[in-house]
Amino acid sequence: MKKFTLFFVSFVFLLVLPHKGFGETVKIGVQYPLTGKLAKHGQGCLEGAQIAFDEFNSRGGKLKAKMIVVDDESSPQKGVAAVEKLIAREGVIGINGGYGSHIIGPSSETAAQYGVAYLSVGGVSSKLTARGLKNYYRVNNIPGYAKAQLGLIRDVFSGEKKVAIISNSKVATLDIANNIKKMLESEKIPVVFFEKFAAKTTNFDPLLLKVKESGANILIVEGYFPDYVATIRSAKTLGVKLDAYIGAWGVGSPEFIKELGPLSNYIYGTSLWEKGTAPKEARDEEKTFVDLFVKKFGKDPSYLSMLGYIGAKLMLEAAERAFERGKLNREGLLEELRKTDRVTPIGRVAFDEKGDPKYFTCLIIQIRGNDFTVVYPEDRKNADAVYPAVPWM
Amino acid sequence: MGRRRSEKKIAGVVTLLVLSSAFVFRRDPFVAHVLVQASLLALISLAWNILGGGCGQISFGHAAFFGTGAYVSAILTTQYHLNPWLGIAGACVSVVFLSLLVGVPSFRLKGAYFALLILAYAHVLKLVALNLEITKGDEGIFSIPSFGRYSFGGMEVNFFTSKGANLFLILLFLIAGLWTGIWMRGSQTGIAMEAVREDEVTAEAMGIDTLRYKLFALGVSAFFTALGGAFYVHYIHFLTPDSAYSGYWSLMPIVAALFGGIRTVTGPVVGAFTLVCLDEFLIKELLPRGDKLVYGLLFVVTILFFPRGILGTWVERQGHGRKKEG
Amino acid sequence: MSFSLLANSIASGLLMGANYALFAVGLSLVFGVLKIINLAHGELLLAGAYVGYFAIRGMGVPLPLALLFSGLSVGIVGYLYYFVVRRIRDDELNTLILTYGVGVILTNLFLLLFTADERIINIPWLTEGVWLGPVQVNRGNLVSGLVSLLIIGGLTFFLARTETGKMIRASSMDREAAALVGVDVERIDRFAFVLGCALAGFAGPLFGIVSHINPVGGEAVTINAFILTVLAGLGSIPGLLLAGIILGLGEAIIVVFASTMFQGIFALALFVAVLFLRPEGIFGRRE
Amino acid sequence: MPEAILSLSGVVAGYGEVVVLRGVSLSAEEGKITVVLGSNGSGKTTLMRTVMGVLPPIEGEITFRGESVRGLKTHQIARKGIALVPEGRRLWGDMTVRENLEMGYLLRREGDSLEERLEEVLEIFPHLRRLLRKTARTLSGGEQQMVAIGRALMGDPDMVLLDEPSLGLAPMVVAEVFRVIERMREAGKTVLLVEQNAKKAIEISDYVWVLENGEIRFSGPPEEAEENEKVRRAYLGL
Repeated sequence: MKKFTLFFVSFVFLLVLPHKGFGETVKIGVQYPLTGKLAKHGQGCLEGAQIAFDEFNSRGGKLKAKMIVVDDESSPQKGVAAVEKLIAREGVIGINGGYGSHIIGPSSETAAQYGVAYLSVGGVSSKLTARGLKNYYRVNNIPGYAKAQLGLIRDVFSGEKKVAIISNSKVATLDIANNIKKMLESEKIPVVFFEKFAAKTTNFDPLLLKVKESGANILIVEGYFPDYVATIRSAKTLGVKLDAYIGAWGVGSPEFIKELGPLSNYIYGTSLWEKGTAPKEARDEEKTFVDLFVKKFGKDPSYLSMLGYIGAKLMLEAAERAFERGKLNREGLLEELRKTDRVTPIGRVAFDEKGDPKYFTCLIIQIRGNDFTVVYPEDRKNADAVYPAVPWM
Repeated sequence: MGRRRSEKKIAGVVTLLVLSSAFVFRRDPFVAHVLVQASLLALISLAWNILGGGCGQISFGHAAFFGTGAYVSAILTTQYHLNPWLGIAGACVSVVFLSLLVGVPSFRLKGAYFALLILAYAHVLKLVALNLEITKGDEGIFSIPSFGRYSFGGMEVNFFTSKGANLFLILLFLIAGLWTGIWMRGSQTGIAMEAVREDEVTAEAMGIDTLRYKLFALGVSAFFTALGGAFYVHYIHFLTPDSAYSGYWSLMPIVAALFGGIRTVTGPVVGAFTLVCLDEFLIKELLPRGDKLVYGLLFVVTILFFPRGILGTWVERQGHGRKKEG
Repeated sequence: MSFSLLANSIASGLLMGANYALFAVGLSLVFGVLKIINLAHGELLLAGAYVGYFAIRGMGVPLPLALLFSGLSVGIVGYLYYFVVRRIRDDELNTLILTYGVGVILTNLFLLLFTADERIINIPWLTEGVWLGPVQVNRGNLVSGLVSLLIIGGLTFFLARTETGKMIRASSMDREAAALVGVDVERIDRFAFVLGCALAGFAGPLFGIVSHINPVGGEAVTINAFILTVLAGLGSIPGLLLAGIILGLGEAIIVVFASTMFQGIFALALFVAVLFLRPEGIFGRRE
Repeated sequence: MPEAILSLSGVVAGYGEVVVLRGVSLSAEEGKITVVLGSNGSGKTTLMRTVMGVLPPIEGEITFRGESVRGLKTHQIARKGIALVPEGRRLWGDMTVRENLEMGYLLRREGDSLEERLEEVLEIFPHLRRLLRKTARTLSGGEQQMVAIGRALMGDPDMVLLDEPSLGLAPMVVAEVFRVIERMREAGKTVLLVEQNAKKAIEISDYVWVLENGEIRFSGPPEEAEENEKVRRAYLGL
């Protein structure tokens, strides 16, 4: 009998425990691929999100936030499981995350059935926002990347321009490639070579030889880290004469310089953010983030971490506003998230009616020694582009 | 014959167990979704085992049938606006047809070579899906319709929002597969298949048309795998070549079948439910980051110590126990 | 299309082919002798690559030493791994699951230990181009290709001429007959298995030089190694080199005349065609 | 009765749950040809495999030169000086004849060099001299059988077990095989021969055992065997 009493008392105690204290705690779900193919991206974003939660909880407000992390294993069905778990089990009122449009698709749809806000940073397919979901938001999309690349070629480069574009056949990169091709052609800049290559291509020599034959002096590679590594190596081996090498995402991560060393010098890439590129209004916020990040992880944050941070932070700010209005629930959070409009370290963020970011543009960075310099757009740049220059010439 | 009867008993118990768990958890969407995942894996594992355990033909590429089933139904419903039920039927018919088409030449190969040939098909089909217009390439197909909404009397069943409704549907498929498997094993066909599995040359010498039985097993196996694939798209609503032809659909069914025991019809079902539930409810809870590591360890240990699978080992022990008593 | 485009493509295709063979040799040896498809082969190669990465980039160890070090450490892992595999080696399917499980464990161990970051072993002088007559090739690929020739040549010699090599061949063709002439077949199995693992580890740093390292990259290596093993014919080590070259060359030429999009189809079509027409492999002997 | 070099007592062996040998006791004397007769499925091959440790006995004892070999691995038993010429030859098809023979030399314990052993075997099978560089799989059945026996002799074993060496061979070749077996005896080797070709086997034998359904049904000197009603009917077709 004693045992039973003891058991009963501890059971009741456990039930009561979470409700102690005065402030209120909001539960926010964070879903990223922490294992599987997209683990690298998921882990990067998650680190940023952790900083956002740490910062939020240490600011001394009445509202505390609890981050509940679920790994979707880079799989769509596990993504649905993650969302179900977060909402039905953990009772979160907003979900942050997802990487990869094919995982975000089903995940955000599941969240929509509960009316739970889903804010993603790694889903760029145009079809995601074409679904008419009321709960789906994202901070970045495809046209922003192509616009920045166009701006670099049109406004920064001088002299004769003949552009070759090669692109990974993955939908996101191919989407940018098609966008930039159209934009260049409408600006009367000739695209002399355009070809997509299969993901996991190992030997880029023949493709680079074709680029060489095309006579292009500017090469755009829309791809991922392994694609850049292999194409830069091939270009160097074959002595492809270029005035500029422009990559898309992935160039702007610290590991790019760390791994490639001098071979990364003068490479251009798109980036959402680099250390020190935040618009004036968000400089302080950027500094706080970087300091906290370095303190916690002992390394510089990448753009992925910044994305994860912004995503989580916008969600938490919306939660705080909802809390102040006394409407800290799913609808309240969704309403407040919709009203988001502020300048963040990656630029001004506000959403249109479909959930797309209204003001999103990319930066163009150029690697110089061991640093990223921002060379475009004009108002956020911190150095002039070195042109013509490629690492192997 | 005793083994067959006990197999029926086990299958009955398993049927009751999964059905009752579905009733208990139908209103908890997370558990329901996990059970859907388990049932889906169980269905494909069971289908794989009809060919693998029943007929001795190991396939490493059941994703070929899963993914194609998924694509056929997705295309029929999004581009030709067919009803999902017709989409599923179309998927099953075309995949069975496909399986027989590739089966005739492939069965000339034996053992690991046959297994890998099927794997190669899965890869080829994935590349085809990546490069075709109709499959929308790498972008994949979005907004695939669910099974819809129905009212029976006062009861409303909405497949779009209710995980429970989908759970009952996939369980229906699973139970159909399970009892087809049981029926096959007990029939003349099953005995002929077993002969093919044990010794093909002898079976041929006995006048068994081995190719016919292998094709039959392949057809049935492909049918239920396609059924699973088609169900998947109307449940998840999105399809990309990566998810359709993912190695998960080739590999996990084998793991689940081995885990449960390939010499039994019910083994794969038990294996799939155990693996998925362990992963989602226990390992992930305890180790949110290192869960896959534990998972790997788990099936290494299982294979080492229960090489006949959980259910297989259990059935064997039962048999021994009885022998000793008698 | 110019002469230099074609000639250069052929040269790089040849080198790539030799590299493919190097990355497959461990799997082929183990498959040939023990009839075990080691699905953790790619992960073992990656383990070697990580060892090489930290040795070269972290401690400044020279490349040849790093290769030996990687080979040795993965060999030790292979030795332990063998005692697990041995328990169930008679059941083909169970060994597949077991080796796959070991692969899963290694992948996730890499993820935990080394994070998901992409890495390359960047040795500056190996990134230069080198003129070979009229064509220009990458020095890293060239070095790796030469090592591949060396390894495959050495292994072929070892199997053909030495007593242990002959025991390995005898045991792989007919275990029982080998035991009957006094070959300790279990020792031979262990030796071949550990050697296969060590070769994977040895190739790892070179993989890190010509390709890139990430925790989940092992599966692709295994699949490629497997395709090559089948093309070459079960356990045929010299055949591996030729199969690799056919694949590398074919892929390069396809890019010249069409696009990389058809590379995957080419490899698989070759694989399927060989399975149908010559299931014993291009260079295997018909039983 | 002189000391038996090999003796089995109450050996039970089989595959999994199928018992093939049901308590076999037999022995072979040093320097003699001992023949085991038996029809298909009587357990002859199983007997050989059990002696060589390929198949561990479930029960019973096997001794060689008075030492128990039970529980030893096949290669350990072989290294004690027993060579088996297995049923179906089991040559290494991708190896040359020379390599096949060289592998047999692994069993040598002391004495002659490889070349000396090879010379001796080629002297017994002069026909093989021309074939040394050929791949084993390209040989005819008879040639393969010679290589198989030659391989067994390369290690200079004390005892040779032959499992149906005449199976599927032309009469001319069969005669040669039996001549070689007699030569082995002349060289002082002990031979245990398992045969279906009973007539020939009995002719050259020193002692005969009959194995049926995994049990010894008859044992005795060859003259007795020839007169035994059952042996005559079952194996000599008389």
